[in-house]
Amino acid sequence: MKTIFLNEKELLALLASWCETFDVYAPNDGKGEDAACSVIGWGKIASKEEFYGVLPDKIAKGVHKTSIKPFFFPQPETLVTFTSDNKPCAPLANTVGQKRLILGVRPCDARSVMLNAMPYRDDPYYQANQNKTVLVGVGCNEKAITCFCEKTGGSPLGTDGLDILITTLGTGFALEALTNQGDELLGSQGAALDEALLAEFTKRRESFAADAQKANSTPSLKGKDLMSLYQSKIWQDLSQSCINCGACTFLCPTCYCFDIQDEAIRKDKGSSNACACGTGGCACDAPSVRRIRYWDSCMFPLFTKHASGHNPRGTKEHRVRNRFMHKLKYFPDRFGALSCVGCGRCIRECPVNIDIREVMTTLLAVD
Amino acid sequence: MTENSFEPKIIAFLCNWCSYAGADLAGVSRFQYPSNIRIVRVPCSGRISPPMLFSALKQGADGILVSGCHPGDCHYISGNLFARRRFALFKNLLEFAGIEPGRVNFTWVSASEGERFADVVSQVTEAVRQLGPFNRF
Amino acid sequence: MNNVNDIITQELRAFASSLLESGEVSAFLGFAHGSLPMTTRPFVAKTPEDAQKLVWNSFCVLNLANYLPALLKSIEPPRGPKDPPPEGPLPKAGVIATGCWSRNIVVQTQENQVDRSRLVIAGVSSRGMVDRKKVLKALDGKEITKIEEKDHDLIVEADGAIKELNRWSVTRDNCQSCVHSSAVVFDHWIGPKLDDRQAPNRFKQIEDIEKMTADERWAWFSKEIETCIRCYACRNACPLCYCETCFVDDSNPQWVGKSIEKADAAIFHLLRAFHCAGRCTDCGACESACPMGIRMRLLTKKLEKDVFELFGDEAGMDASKPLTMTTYKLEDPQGFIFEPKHGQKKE
Amino acid sequence: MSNSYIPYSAIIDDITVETEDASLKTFKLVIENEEERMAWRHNPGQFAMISVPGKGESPIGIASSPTEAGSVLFTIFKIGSVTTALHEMEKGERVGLRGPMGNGFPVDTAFKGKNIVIIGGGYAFTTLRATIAYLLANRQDYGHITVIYGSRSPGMLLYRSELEQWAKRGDISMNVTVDRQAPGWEGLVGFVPTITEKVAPSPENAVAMVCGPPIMIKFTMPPLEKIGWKDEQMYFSLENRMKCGLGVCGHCTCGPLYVCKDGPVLTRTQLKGLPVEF
Repeated sequence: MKTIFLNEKELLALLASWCETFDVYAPNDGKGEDAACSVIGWGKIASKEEFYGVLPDKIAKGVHKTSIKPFFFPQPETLVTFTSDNKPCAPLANTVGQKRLILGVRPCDARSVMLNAMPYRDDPYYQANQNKTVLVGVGCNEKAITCFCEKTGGSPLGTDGLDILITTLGTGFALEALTNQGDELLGSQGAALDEALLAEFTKRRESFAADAQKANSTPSLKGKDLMSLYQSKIWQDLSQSCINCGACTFLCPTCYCFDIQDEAIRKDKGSSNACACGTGGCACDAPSVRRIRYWDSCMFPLFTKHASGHNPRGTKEHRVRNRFMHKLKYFPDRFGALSCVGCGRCIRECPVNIDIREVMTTLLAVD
Repeated sequence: MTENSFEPKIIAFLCNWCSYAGADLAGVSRFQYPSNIRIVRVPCSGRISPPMLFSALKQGADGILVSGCHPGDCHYISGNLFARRRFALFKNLLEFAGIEPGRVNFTWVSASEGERFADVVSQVTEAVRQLGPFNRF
Repeated sequence: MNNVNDIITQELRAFASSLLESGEVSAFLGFAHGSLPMTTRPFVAKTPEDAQKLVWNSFCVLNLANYLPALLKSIEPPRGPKDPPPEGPLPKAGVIATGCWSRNIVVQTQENQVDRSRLVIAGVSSRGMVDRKKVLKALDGKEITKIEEKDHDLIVEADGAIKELNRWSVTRDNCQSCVHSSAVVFDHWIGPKLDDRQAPNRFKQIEDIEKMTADERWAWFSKEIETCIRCYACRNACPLCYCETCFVDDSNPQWVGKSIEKADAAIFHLLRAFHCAGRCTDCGACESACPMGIRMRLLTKKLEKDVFELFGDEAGMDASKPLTMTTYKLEDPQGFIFEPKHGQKKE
Repeated sequence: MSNSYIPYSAIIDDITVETEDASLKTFKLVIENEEERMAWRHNPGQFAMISVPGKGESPIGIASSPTEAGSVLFTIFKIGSVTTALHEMEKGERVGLRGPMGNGFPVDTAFKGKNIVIIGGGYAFTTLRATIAYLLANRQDYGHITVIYGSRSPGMLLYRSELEQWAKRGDISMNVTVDRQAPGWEGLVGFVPTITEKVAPSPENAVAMVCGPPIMIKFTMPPLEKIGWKDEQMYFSLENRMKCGLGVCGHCTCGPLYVCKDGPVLTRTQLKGLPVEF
């Protein structure tokens, strides 16, 4: 894999050239109007001014308001459609559609895509969405007060999940290819790093890696008997102020739970009249029902409620505990990494300021 | 589809005791009215809650008509009076959010007002026809 | 010199701690500091020491009444679902309340959600709470690392630069249009008591929208809700929302879809607002809780305006009066009733 | 990559009303596509997602044994929107079928050569019926088989004709009980825990499958423990709310386990390390 050096002008030209083969997305304020992909807070860009905004030295500090999760896990996503005589349409997932490239991705967000891919390993929809997406990250020069990626196993210059990472270097930018696809995209652009830049680049990488390793609480959390805290009073204290909304889970890049529901398709209302396959050529050009999946949150009482009325996680305390234990204990038990990338969105937006960093500190303090 | 050939679908929620009987009388008396309405019979206009009206709109209705007994005539004494407060606020809220004023209509039709029923339906249908298909959601 | 917030904080701590000390209440509900600038946490003090963590500042944006039904239940002696309630009076809880929160307590009393006799209300005059989003906007979205509050100014530190803001200019919309800033029911008063504010344009925001055409209003409304992620923070922050099963969770029939598509988001917001008709006190908790900055409060404010203008009611001002939607008058206005032009289509 | 979200089309081949109040019906489903039908394999104790398009999906335990090939049986309690819709359907109508899912009972491994005790209450008996049918079809592979099955009243017993047939066989000990004495009932009377205590199957070289309402399970444990049953000999089948059935959606989690994928059959030893969230 190569690392190249570009000045600002060259970088802008390279970004613009990607628009020819990809739909290029970057952080924005609203909801994308793009029919194929409407992601709150991310939109298609094409103009030079917009590219300027995603350069590593121009992009706002910290993470963007919303994560890139909906690119991989759309809200909602059609899984299957049915004809009026209950026949399912059986094409493969939405493999069709233009390849897309997302710019301005922070390393923590990119890492979340990789982490979510673990439970979604056999999910054709997630995989298809991932296969058609190229992630171009920007390294963080500065941390926001809510950032704590190192604590969770990431780093401000982390490369997990990215195809290309752009960082400021000297008077220009270093572009690091991290996958074959990234390597291809960089093509024969720019020059390799000269000796002085390479030394600076390598030194910075090493020092960041060392810092990240030191700060990482994953090993210490995994070393603790967290189940001994299951009955602890901390959950009661935390849940006392929690209002049990889903702001944390829905803004969280690593929360991946969903619900499935059937909806009638209204023939006369245009947009949702297509079959899940999107080819238009399948047996069910006239689906009458679509089965969608949409985000769900373990914070909601309904999440675990049985049809009988019994609810295994019937109280707020249960649910608050489950959210943190899932991120810091259950997920690591199963997949080896914390289900948290330290982006800090939940801390920033929680209406009652529940701070996962404090929860981690409390858990780490247990003997 | 031109404006004139558009035939709106209108869901009419009629109370069992007055308006439904009024509709019946309109039929028996052979007052003609457009066939655009689909009637849902409810025990009382007080039974109608906003979620029902949204369901109708979401599932493809172009207009809505809710009709109950005239104030003072409610079979359950005061159901329509509670409903009147609810509808006053609800209609305003819908319009505030940008739903056209003519989409959702409320009226009173008694069991003896077959003619009024036919008038209401004709005029509501015409108003909704003018508005065109409901495509807000 | 101490500023108003410090005075209130001191008095509040002293009062809460005396109540807890004497055993008159077994919990006192207030706010504690948050971990970030401009945040607070609803906090339940159970001991006099806990009470020292209580604070009062311009960032107490959630409505404490929201916690009361569950809090009162939680301090009752534990008992099984079929056991009779214990004999003698149940334990009490203390709470600090501004005008709107206290009005919500009144509404909760009217709806049998809380027992007034089990509450000790520390009344306070709200000087208006600050809208975090307005402060961020005033600083061009820069990250705020520190904020210091004076009586009339905020000293904000963002990305190294320091900026002074007029406090009132960044208070929430609902606070700026508030006319009942002091608690309407209370057992004890904390801090200086302010006269009711004569907000000159109580419903101006609403009137501005009403002036638009239907299409413009729909465009405004669609834009407003387009970023809704359906997290229900607005619903859950609301002291009026206590239903066992919310309409959004009903599955048979399902009233509202669960996705973020326009129809679903629109129906959700309109119905949520409508459920607050005649009960909402415009406390602004919904808007403050929203992580996406949606101004859903405008819908409830519209209802508040109509309730006031059509029926002359203001929620939570008088516990002895029935709630607007639970009563009627024979002479209620009915200008909205469709009156057909007579005999147009007679055969 | 195969797409596990797409159900098979299945036709309702037969419907049997099981209980006197008609709240439980057994549906015989036949997968339409012959290739898919032939490829269907399941273990006793597994479940599947049955869907009524437009209403949704529900996880239902498979009531038929793998030895009864060609169709799949589901005994379904009418309780939510999907099951209500199913109860209103008729023979010949089409439903969706996704599965089989979960692990099922280890009938071909851990259970081989063992004495088997089957304890069931209410309508949790469905997957146990699958198990009994399987065990009887491979009778020579197992030791003594004891069945304890209780329901509220005789009219609420599932699979009555089969219960009678099994009782006539000499190679299985049937203990069918009802909560209260009812006219015409000549069998056992009493709750499942009481009968368990009376019948008291020995733990020696044995395994027990316990399925039923939580309260029944709670009171069935002490009599078994008293006579020396160990945690690892006891198998439970959990029922959490499920949506995907594939170990992704998160609804059925119980600590780090996904009940749909790692369960629903778990031993008591496994359960002891888990939070009590089922």
